[in-house]
Amino acid sequence: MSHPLVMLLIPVVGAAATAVGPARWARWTAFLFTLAAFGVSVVHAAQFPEWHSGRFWPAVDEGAPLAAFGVHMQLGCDSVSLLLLLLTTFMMPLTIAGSFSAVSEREREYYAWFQLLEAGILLAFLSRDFIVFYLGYEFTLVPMYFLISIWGGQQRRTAAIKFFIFTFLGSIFTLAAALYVAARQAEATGTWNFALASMVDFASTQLTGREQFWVFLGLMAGFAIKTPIFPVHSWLPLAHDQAPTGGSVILAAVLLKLGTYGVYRIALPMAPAGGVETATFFGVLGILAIIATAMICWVQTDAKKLIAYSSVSHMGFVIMGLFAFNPVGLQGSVMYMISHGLSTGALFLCIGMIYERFHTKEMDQMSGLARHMPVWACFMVLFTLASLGLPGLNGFVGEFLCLMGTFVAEHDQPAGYPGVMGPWFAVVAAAGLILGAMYLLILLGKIVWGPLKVPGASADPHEHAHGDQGHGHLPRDLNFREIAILVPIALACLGTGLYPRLLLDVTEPSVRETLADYPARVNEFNAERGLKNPTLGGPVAAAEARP
Amino acid sequence: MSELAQPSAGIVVALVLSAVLFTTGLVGFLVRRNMILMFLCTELMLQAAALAFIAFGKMRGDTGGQVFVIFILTVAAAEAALALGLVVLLYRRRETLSAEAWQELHE
Amino acid sequence: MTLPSLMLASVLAAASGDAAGHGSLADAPIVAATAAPELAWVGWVLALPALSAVACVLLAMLRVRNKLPAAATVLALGGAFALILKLYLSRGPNAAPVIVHLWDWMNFGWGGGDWKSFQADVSLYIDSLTLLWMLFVTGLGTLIALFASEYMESERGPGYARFFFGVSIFLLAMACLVMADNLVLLYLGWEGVGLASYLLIGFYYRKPSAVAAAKKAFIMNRVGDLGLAVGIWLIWVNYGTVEYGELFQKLAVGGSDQGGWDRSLIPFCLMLGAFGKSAQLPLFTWLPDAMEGPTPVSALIHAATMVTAGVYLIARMQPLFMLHPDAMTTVAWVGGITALVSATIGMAQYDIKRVFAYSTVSQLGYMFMGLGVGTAFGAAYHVFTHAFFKALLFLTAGAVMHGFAGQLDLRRLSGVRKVPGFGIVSWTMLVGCLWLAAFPYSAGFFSKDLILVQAMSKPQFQILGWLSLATAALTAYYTFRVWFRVCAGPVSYVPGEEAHGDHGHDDHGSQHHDDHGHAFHPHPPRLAMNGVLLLICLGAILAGIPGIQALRGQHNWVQEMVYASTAVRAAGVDHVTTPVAFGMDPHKVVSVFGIAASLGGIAIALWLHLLDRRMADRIRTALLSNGLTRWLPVAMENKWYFDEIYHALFRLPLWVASHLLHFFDRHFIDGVLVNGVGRVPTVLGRLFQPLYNGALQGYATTMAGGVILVLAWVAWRWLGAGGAA
Amino acid sequence: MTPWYVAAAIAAAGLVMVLRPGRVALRRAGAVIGLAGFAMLMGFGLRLAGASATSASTPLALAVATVGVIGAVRVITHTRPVFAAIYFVLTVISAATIFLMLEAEFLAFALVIVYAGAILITYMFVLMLAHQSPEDEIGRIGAEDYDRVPREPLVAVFLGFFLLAALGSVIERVPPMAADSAPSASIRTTDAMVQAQQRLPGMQAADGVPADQPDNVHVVGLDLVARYPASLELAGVILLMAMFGAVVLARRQIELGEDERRKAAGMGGMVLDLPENERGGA
Repeated sequence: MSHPLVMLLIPVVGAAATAVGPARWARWTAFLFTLAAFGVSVVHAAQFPEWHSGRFWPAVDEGAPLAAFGVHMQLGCDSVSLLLLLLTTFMMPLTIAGSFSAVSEREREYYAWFQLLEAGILLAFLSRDFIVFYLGYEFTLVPMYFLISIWGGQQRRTAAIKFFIFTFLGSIFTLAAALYVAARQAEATGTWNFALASMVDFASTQLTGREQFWVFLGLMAGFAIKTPIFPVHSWLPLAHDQAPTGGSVILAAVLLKLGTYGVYRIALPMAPAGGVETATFFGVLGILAIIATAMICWVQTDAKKLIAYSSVSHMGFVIMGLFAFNPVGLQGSVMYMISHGLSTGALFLCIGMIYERFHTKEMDQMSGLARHMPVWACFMVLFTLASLGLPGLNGFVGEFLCLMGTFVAEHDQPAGYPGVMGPWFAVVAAAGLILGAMYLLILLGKIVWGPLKVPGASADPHEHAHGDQGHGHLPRDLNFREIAILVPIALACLGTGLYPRLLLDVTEPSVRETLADYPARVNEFNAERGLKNPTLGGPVAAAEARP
Repeated sequence: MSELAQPSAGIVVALVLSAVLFTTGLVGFLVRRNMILMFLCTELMLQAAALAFIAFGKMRGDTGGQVFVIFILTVAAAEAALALGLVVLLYRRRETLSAEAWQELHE
Repeated sequence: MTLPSLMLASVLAAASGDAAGHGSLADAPIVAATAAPELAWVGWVLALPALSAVACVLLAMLRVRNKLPAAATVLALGGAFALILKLYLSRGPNAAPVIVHLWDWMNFGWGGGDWKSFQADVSLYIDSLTLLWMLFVTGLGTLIALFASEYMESERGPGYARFFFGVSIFLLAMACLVMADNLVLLYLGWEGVGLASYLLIGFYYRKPSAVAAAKKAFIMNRVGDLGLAVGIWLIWVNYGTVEYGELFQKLAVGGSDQGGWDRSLIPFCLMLGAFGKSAQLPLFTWLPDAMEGPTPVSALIHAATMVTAGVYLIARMQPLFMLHPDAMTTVAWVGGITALVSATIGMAQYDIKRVFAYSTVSQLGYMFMGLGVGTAFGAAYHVFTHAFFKALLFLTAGAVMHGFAGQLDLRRLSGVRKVPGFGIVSWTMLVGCLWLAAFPYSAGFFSKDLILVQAMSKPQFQILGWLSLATAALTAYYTFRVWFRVCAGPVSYVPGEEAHGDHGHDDHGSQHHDDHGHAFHPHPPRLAMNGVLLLICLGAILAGIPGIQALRGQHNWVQEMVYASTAVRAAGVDHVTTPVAFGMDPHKVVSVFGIAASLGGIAIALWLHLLDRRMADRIRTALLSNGLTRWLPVAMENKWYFDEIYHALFRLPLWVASHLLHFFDRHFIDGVLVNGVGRVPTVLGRLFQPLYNGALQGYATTMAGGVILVLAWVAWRWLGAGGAA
Repeated sequence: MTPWYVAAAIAAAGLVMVLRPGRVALRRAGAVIGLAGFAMLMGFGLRLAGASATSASTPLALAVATVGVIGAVRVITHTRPVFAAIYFVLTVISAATIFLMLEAEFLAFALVIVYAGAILITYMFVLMLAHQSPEDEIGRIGAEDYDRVPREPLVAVFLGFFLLAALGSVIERVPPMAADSAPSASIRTTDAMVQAQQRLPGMQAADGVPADQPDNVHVVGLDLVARYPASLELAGVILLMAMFGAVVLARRQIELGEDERRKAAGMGGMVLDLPENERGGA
């Protein structure tokens, strides 16, 4: 229990220190603590021995579980959760640094909540037990609620309440589904056990198809809202729009990933029969998300809302990849989760920098900022391109693999992983590539390019709160701090885009674990529909059989 | 001890009285507007509960009922002390004992 | 000297995937690509433009206002050209293909065997086709960058660095595209050149039209890219690999027939990509708009190199185009029709660069037609010659524009030839025009001839051949319409507005303003521009040599390079070079027709635009006044209303649907469903609100009611049995 | 089962009529009807117990119960709080009498002492504290509007009717269960008695002579300390907390009182938020 607990405790201690310490030190305390958490997580990653095995580390000590009522307070991660965890700890200090000039009221609380948020996210990613995961998963709502409702925009209260209630409502179903599984397990084995491994083992083998169907839907109810999938997304644009920049960044970069991570880690392995049965449904929802939200993005006038909706569209790709049930798609989804965290987080930071200067996010009020703030424009263009999936940058790998996974997810495809979706799903979803280019280039065309138009000074002098806090007015273009925030993200974007192998290699074993049950289940399901993979497990043999 | 199988008349009287007293207390709590009398009505209900405890204890030949009544007395005393203190505080604020003067719970 | 029928048979045989078709390729076995780690230095071809791009960024950050970015870029591109030349010289045209692995990219597997891994690395596939393309891409890239170093000097500062950053990125992406050893890396290059094109078209980003054109180019290309992506997925499903080497091997033995979509769809998907990038129908409207970019960009990206990527893709993937019998036919017809349609539009344009842009579309159509009718050599050769003469034409147009303050309207320029300092520009432009008009025995004539011959000699393509001849006549006409209007005739010119074109967007642009406020003096090009023009002109002249050799039936290096490429060998076509048409040597027949078309076009242009310039207007007026023919000039001047049709068919419905969806999302999903559900508790609360008036007893009443209900339920549920007994 | 409802309904109707303020005739009629309802309830209950169960003390018990009910009804209907409180004492005393009849002597007296002696006195004090006006005499305290007019009597009585009916149905289902659990109950009782005999001083059997039956006080005391010691401690803690609470509240009262005293002393003029005209007048 060395590193995981330390990793978890650093933000908690940091939050306490930030809350107790003097207000003018709050930001640096928070920054240093989150940086320390990043450092520890990097050390953890360096020591992590299971990169290529798909196993968890540290291994569960069955002899002396720190357990009560079947809840195991044991922490550990596998390669996928470690990657998401690294994403979290990487984005956190940058986000906090990005809030230095944006937040001037109640600083101690702000930074303390931020670190508690980090602790909650880390707990969810580090958990190996459903209840612990759920604790972390739900706990994140609390800091986020306060971040939105205290430091948010005009409609912050509505946004915060909607965010809280909406996501909370969904996760109640998730909890209920998991409790059902645990109860059935307790019925069968006589002991309560919430360890994910045992729940997955039990549920995927012992529950009937009908039960798995409902368990899957129940689990997805929470995860779908968190992700969010198309018709249950409406909390997101409002929350993003109203949240302070830092909140938006973490919301987009990490919190949404909790939903897809839940699908990946819990829903898919726990109820494979349910997953297979609902794959078409979620595939259609994914397509709807990609296309409909992209079209909605197209008519947005608020830059931040546009990016918020684009998140929904992008998460559609992740959903498609997850429900492809083959390594290509799942690898793509994991890649996409990480790259979306980087590029969308960075876009929110960029828009936040604009907002700090002009106090508006309306695209009609500004234009041609490339001339006014060229450095900012460079970053904005870079991250927009990353977001629209330009090859060589991070977004492409995930997007391409997600869609390719969907494309090859057919009953008789030769990769040994039959699926239920197939080419039509992929081709329709791929229209999102065009629409994505459309709305993102419109965003660029409106605010970065065009004749120069700088929004006038803020109408409300009270909003000039950062002016009286001793760090003066921001320069016209980005200052050193802001550049220093964006450069690491840009490098990460380039790095993941040009050498994704690093990530692809390590996620592959974990992906195969998640998919362990699927080929057989999918084949069964397809057989019921009259479709069968003639050569499951042996496409090579089929090729050899040819003269 | 077979006579325990049938409740004696005294027990029945106590039980019916308890039911009626409790109902009366409840009705009183709902209809009285004077905060002090509302508390008095809760005492009435506690009284009824005590009666029922005694009656059932007698019926089952168990002294636990009586012991419980002692606790009821304790709670009633504590409640009287605190609640009345609060009532006086409230009275000082509004110069009235009417419960309707206090509607802050209204959304 | 085989009969055309035999060739046709081999095409059809290959198309149907018949083993017999492959059997006939015994004389040209598919040479397996071998890894060549010793050639790792070729990686510098990618690294040099990348480095110059980084250098440009650094120079912009240092706020350098001199020509260092140009120097860095020209050096890097020249270095890349030198490396490619060295590679070519060291290998010769007939060497077996090699693969140079640089680093792993999208590469992962989930078990052994085919279909259990996905490999798309950053590695280079070097065969003769690659080298042919890279030679003219890097060579022209270097020259045009040199040209731009002078052309763009008014932008010195961040804009200058940005321009050369774009050029470097373009070369990097183009090198990836051409040298990729797998389709995904090709896709990277494919989108990368799109990005460079986006950045450079939108170079004058304060002009809304430039921004719109850049956006349009990127999005229309994305439509094509979608086709390419689907093609890649289909290839992987069917063959389990996206690497050329392995793919060609597997094609020979046939792939898996698994997967819901037939593999015969592959060529059509790839075709869509090629049409998008190479501006063919129906995705051609972005290219004329792309002329909003600086002229060197138009020359390099939108004439010489990037737009030929589609031709490269089809030439490279030729074996796959045999998977469906109609694939190549479709390519031929699309190419032919695009050539004709854009030539008609080009005839009626007044902006010099637009005329040349439509002529580019038209010439690209020729190339596709060449591929479609079965002469990869002809197509590649046309790409090669076209790269030179079209770059030359754009650069001369740019020089004119540079000199006359952005004036591009051919009605407002005349006799530039006689303006001092514009001699070289005018005469090199004449060379370009002659070459484009396929003047007899020019390089353009040879390459066009090869394509026409192939088309004419196949019965099913003869109509297409005649159409192309008509197109050739139109081409000659509109080309010389430009030259006779602009360079010949009496000297008269109107300087362009500063806002138009390339000038005066930066602060120091205002310095020019006073210079040509009243007495306008044209700025003749200086050393770098003239030198580059002469060099490219020389290249264009020399580009005719292989044509002469081909005409004489000799082997020439372009032909060798094309035939030696794995792709063409695997496709099993193009071994028959001397077909027969009309029972005669088709070269002779077609030459006669071709020369007639070319000279006829030039003659009409000479008459209408030099000798009697009023006549053109009279003809136009006559056409307009006649109700029957009125539509013709109007439609041609309005580009056959393609933009409007697309707007009405796609953009407008999408726009309306988007607004509806937005409304639906806000008011139905969020408003009715979410907030409605959210309001249910409130509404229920309203129902019982009398109970919750804030009075203590109100709550007490409710609580009592609840308690009583529970009690009653308990009494009935658990005590019921006892009571009944 | 139905008679319970009928009786409860009659009693409820009577209560509603009693709760009508001001209409004396109606209230009297209501009292009669209510008592009749109560009598029906009692009668039905006794019939449930069986004739054999009635003993000589039954009429006395009935009488006491009637007095208690009358007292309770007066508590909730009397317009003067002080009288309501005094009627409550009546109810307490009648309950204590019933306790005595059920052989719970200790609690009967404890009830009278604690309730009538302590709690009720507190109530009276508070009532008087709340009505400080010099013109109020003890007996005239209250009679304010909010004491005269009951609040939503119909709803309350309706609920009460249901409660009574539910309670009644519980009561009528009690006997068989008591019969079932009787043996264990008797064992426990015996157990306690045996323990009492062994442990309590002066109870030990001497030389085979059976000792006296331990009386109620003994048994309750033993139960309290032997069977429920933790609960006893808890009760102590509750009382302690209540004391703390009372002290805290009292302190508040004093502060508030000081405020008021200052105001009463005419220092309110120091407060600057007086209306403009008043300040001008001063």
